Amino acid sequence: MLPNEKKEAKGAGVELEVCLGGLTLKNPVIAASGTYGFGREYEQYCPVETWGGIAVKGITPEPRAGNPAPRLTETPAGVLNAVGLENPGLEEFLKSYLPRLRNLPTAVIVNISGFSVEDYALLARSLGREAGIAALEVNISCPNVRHGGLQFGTDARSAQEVVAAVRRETDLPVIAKLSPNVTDIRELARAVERGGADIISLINTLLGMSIDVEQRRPVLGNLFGGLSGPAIRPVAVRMVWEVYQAVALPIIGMGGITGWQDAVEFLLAGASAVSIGSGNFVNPRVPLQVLEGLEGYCRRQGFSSVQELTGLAQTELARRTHKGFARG
Amino acid sequence: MLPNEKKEAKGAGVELEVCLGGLTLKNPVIAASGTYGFGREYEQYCPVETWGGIAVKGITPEPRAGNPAPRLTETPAGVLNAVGLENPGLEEFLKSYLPRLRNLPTAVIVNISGFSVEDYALLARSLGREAGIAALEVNISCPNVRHGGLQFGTDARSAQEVVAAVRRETDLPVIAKLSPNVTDIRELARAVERGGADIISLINTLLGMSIDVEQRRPVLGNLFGGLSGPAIRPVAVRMVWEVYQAVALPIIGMGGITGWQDAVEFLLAGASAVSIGSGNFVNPRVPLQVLEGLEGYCRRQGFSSVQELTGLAQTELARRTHKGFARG
Amino acid sequence: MPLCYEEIVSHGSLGDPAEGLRRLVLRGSAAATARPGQFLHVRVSDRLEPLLRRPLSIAAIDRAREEVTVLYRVRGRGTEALAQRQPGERLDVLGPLGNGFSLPEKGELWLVAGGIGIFPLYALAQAGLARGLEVRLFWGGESRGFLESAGLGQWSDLRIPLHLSTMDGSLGDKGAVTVPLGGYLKLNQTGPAKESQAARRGRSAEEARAAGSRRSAPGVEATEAEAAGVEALEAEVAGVESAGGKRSAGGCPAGQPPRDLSWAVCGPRGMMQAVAELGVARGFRVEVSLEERMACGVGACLGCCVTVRDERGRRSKRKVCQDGPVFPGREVVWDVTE
Amino acid sequence: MPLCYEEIVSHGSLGDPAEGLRRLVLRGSAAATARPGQFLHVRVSDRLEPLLRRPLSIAAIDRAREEVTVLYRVRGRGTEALAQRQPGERLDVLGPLGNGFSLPEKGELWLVAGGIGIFPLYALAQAGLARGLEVRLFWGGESRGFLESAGLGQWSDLRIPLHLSTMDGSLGDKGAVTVPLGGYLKLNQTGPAKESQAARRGRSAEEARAAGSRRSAPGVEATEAEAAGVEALEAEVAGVESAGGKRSAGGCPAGQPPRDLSWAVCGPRGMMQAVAELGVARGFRVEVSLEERMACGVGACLGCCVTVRDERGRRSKRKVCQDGPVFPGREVVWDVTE
Ligand SMILES: Cc1cc2nc3c(=O)[nH]c(=O)nc-3n(C[C@H](O)[C@H](O)[C@H](O)COP(=O)(O)OP(=O)(O)OC[C@H]3O[C@@H](n4cnc5c(N)ncnc54)[C@H](O)[C@@H]3O)c2cc1C
Ligand SMILES: Cc1cc2nc3c(=O)[nH]c(=O)nc-3n(C[C@H](O)[C@H](O)[C@H](O)COP(=O)(O)OP(=O)(O)OC[C@H]3O[C@@H](n4cnc5c(N)ncnc54)[C@H](O)[C@@H]3O)c2cc1C
Ligand SMILES: Cc1cc2nc3c(=O)[nH]c(=O)nc-3n(C[C@H](O)[C@H](O)[C@H](O)COP(=O)(O)O)c2cc1C
Ligand SMILES: Cc1cc2nc3c(=O)[nH]c(=O)nc-3n(C[C@H](O)[C@H](O)[C@H](O)COP(=O)(O)O)c2cc1C
Ligand code: FES
Ligand code: FES
Repeated sequence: MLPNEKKEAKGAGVELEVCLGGLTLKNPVIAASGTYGFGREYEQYCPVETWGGIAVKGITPEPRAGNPAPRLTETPAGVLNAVGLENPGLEEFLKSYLPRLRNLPTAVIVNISGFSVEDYALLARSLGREAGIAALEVNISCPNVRHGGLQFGTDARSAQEVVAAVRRETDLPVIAKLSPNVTDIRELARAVERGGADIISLINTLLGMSIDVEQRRPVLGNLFGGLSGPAIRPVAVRMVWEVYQAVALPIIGMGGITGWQDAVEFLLAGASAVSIGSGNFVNPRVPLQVLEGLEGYCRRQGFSSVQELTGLAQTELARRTHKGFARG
Repeated sequence: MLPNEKKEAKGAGVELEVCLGGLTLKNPVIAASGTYGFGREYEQYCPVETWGGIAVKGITPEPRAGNPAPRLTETPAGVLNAVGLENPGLEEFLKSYLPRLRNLPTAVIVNISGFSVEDYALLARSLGREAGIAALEVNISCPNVRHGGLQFGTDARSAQEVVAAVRRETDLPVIAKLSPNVTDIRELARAVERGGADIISLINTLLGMSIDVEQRRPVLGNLFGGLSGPAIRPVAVRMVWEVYQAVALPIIGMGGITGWQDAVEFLLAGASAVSIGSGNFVNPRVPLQVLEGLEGYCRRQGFSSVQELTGLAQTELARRTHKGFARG
Repeated sequence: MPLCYEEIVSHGSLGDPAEGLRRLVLRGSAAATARPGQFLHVRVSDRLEPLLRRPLSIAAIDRAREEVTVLYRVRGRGTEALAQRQPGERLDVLGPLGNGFSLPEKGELWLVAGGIGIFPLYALAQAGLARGLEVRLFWGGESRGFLESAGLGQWSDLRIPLHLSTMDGSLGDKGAVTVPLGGYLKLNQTGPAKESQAARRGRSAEEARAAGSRRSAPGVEATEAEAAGVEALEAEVAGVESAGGKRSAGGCPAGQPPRDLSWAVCGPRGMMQAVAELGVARGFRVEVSLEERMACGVGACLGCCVTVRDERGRRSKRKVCQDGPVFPGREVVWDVTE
Repeated sequence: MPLCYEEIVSHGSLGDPAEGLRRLVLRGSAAATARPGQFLHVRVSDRLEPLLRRPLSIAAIDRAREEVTVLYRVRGRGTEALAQRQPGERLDVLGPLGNGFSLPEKGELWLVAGGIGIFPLYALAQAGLARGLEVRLFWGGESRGFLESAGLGQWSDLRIPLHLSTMDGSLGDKGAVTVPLGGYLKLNQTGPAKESQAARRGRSAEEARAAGSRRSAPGVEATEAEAAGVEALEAEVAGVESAGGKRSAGGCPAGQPPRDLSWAVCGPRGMMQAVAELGVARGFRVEVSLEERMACGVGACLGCCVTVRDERGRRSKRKVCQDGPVFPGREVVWDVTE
């Protein structure tokens, strides 16, 4: 049932490998940071090697206990979470987690978060020396911590600074993960491009909240949380479309993917790869179904490589309408 | 089945009347602009007098044909629309629509849109003279027109200017309707407060898009559209919460209300009234159910007036935690 | 009361389950006022996904039993959810909505359907026959299996002339419904003199069949073209026609289409455009049933608007839900970018 | 294979439909490895709203028939959607997940339940009895109607001592389960000497009943307190106890609770805290089954984390889905703001 097996079975295969700048993935499907632990939690349900890459939970220099419960609640077609960057901290990560991560049969992307530019630099310096890491994903957009986090992600100058600091410390491919909680995502994309990012990933969660009407208080211990899941997909696709127009960097698109059609939507909008987050909660087999569906789609539509899909809805539209890339 | 009948039947009534600055509504439930035509389209399904108010479709100085089809599509728990402000224009509105609107047994709120500050001023001047209008709602946030609209709604200075221009031209209560497509909604709220708004309504739709994977093109004729419905409710509630902290103006909250619990959520977060838009599409009886549910909720929880609910989740939280109004 | 909870009387596959077609019979107040071409706006489930109601045409009306029938294809999330609803449950329905087809006072009524566009036409056929109109069906579908699943048997029972086509040629002409329609029209205009020539040019079997049936009692002799493989068609369709008995043998006044002719057209957009252009050019009264995505269904959201033009070519917008779904073919602006 | 499509063998109301309780029996691979206290993570429907799976405890396990039973209360959108699933359908299920209760090797096992917290305890009772443990149930619920709906009959069939309470006093003691539990404990600690005094202070009927049943064969004589209106309880519950036959009459070593005593506690958070504090203070091995909202169910999202403390009071986080849902009572930090 693995895509590779399928490919052989069906003869003429569709090329699933994608190159995003310096990051080559055997297929374009990545587990989204924070939703897939440290890679193994789901292995009974979905083989680790299924994934093109796995982005592990965001790491900070110091260990963090995260926010008080409740940390999540459901909203219509969405998940609202306020985990608050619970993680073992850099030292423990290097000691107890990274060795096991190195053995995973997939590209390991380490997601990093900080509360100052120095935090990010420290993380990049330290992780940049380690073997077995395919890329660093700079989370400048986590909305669940009271200070830092979101600020970097919503201010173009700070975003650029953070990315530049990471860039200086490592030769690993640098993925800048953008927050959707901004007026103009293109401005942020240009800022991280200037900062030296190799790849842009988006979107992180939308800032939201939910109130328990019987108790007359916010549901989440942290009051606010980040909204993910199918509910946010239209916003995410729009932002991928916009960023594809604004910068030349490859894009990892995410937000609400629960099936291959959703993944194709992101690719056609401009993404070179996609991440699946909340979709795993709904069904751990989503990545398998996405890969199978992607292959079938390419075959039906006559594409020999998934890379051909990237931005196709934009280029075909431009060809059809001469509207070029005008904002809708 | 009308709330009034119920109230009598049950004896001790819950006061549903709400005062929002200069705008008094017999109950806090308003039909959201653009989803309820000119008030009568749904009358076979839900009596017009059910509503505390009805905000009619956005009016521009000149008639507008709107965007090409398809103008809407469904997304998970959401609606993506790109109607593009189709409307008869000011002159025709005054001649053919307003006379009939005056006879509606509810407060009529006229939603106005423009492409320049002068447009808004013109609309306010002209409509401000007319009898039978309870308030003007200044739509600075429609994402479905290529120029204007969204720009005013995402730039604090322009927002203030537009509202101030309207303010100068009319003595009617001025409602400023905010766009959620901004980094900091509080900044916009403060701007329209400075501009002289009496009331703030939010949220308008989130900018989104959907791509037809088989046709490899955006679903909507306009490419982008505005996302509404239950999917966006967590974002809307969060923004009402933030705006309640930022300004002293009464708030009309909306975004994804399909039941009384949702309406209570907005009130507890800080709204003084709520609007129902996409919820009508799902079930035209939503306003009836919301009113009935609101009354029952107040009775069960021991409130004699719905006005007591406004912002209660915030004040109670502040009392409990001494965290005050700290941002989550 | 147009907002109602109709009781699901029966609900199951229509024809071969593999075709994914379903038949839903509802009992309630909708039947009392329903007209052919109107639709119901159905809340498929009480979940918030799928969120919006789905417009579904009224396929048959039984006022005595207070029942309406809806036929649909399981296509996406809305119809999938609907397909799970069980008999005995109540379905939240708005309607009947929309204008419906206008039923001519007299004359001939041609129904032209592509695929599941057939569904709303059945009620119209019934109403037309009840009024004593001459009714004739042109219907193109994917395959014989599709047509049979989608109700060919029931149509046969109406005993009206049927002109069929399939994309795979498994029944009737090979191609879209424009093949039998165009052929039939041309024959009626050009007359028998050119017929053999047309047959020689390889015109469609249906065209040939129509010609054949005009010449003599139907189903007796086959032209060269027909011999190619339309025996099944002959046996079935022409058999229906001859049995129809409503019309003199041959089915159509020779050399000219009937003067008082109305067309009711429903199907994919491209097909409707082609058919409407055929009919409008000849001055027939053509009505098409448009499809647009709908939110409110009652004219309140402007989500379903399409562009129409009046006699002087002036453009304006109409709501498919309220001003339609049926529009005069000549008014429709087919270019979607307008 | 812990990701499976279990077949719905039966699905319907549990007891009085007005209580909104449901019984769901699933056949498939989950039964093979399931342990009491583990849960299934159930995808309630294939729609995107409700989106997330719902954790539901395994209430009974029948390995021979490859069946597990899940009991649940229809509460919100997830359980409403689940309630619509029909026998014969397949349910997408992750699990069995979590650690489950630890089953002591020997000694006495007290089950303490509040409301529907009873559900996961049945499988544990079965397992405990199979191992030859002395099992005793303390259970508080809203009303007699609730307890009867939620499976009182089945518990009676287990023939173990039952100590019941209801909030409305309609069966057993009036109040939460801490009333019979606290009473029973106190009696066992203070001994018979103080008993009449406790009764005079107006202690609960259950407490009195427990005392009574310790003194003599149960259900024979009522104290003053019992006379107040617990005949029904006596008849039912004490009857069960006396019929239980597993233990010597009186049910408990006089003057002291059994030395090798384990508690398994499940119910509302406040109730669990109160019970855990009672038991931990007395040095019993107390296990509580925590509830948190879950997304992944497998330890990947950190959405369900709670704070625990070790012996030295050091705080850390544990995942309810993976490290729990069962935790040692002494480790749990009950203050939610931590
Ligand atoms: C007036 C009217 C009457 C109709 N009558 C019938 C009927 O009798 N029987 C029947 O089977 N169908 C009928 N339809 C179409 C039916 O409403 C749609 O097929 C149905 O809404 C598809 O819903 P879904 O949830 O299954 O698919 P979705 O999941 O909503 O969509 C599946 C695919 O279809 C596309 N799509 C959905 N709705 C439309 C639309 N309205 N126009 C164009 N593309 C669309 C989507 O983009 C998507 O690609 C009618 C439509 C209208 C407007
Ligand atoms: C390990 C575990 C085992 C469980 N076993 C059972 C069982 O055997 N039988 C049973 O009936 N229930 C059980 N539950 C609880 C069950 O999962 C929830 O009642 C159910 O998720 C509620 O879902 P819903 O969709 O009906 O309600 P929702 O619509 O999701 O919520 C209804 C109300 O309940 C609140 N709520 C929902 N989930 C939780 C939660 N996990 N904790 C606290 N509040 C919540 C919501 O805020 C809301 O106010 C268990 C929970 C856990 C964590
Ligand atoms: C529970 C949870 C935890 C998350 N933690 C992180 C994180 O640590 N770092 C990060 O960059 N993104 C984090 N995210 C965001 C996701 O990686 C992803 O950007 C977002 O959820 C949108 O994708 P989805 O809709 O597929 O879930 C988290 C999301 C969820 C739901
Ligand atoms: C079809 C449609 C048309 C709309 N037109 C307008 C408009 O003309 N002016 C306006 O201020 N808001 C307009 N809105 C936004 C709504 O008034 C409302 O702010 C938004 O839909 C969120 O509420 P809801 O989730 O309840 O629909 C429109 C929304 C929809 C769905
Ligand atoms: S669907 Fe709303 S106007 Fe037609
Ligand atoms: S539910 Fe995801 S870690 Fe427990």
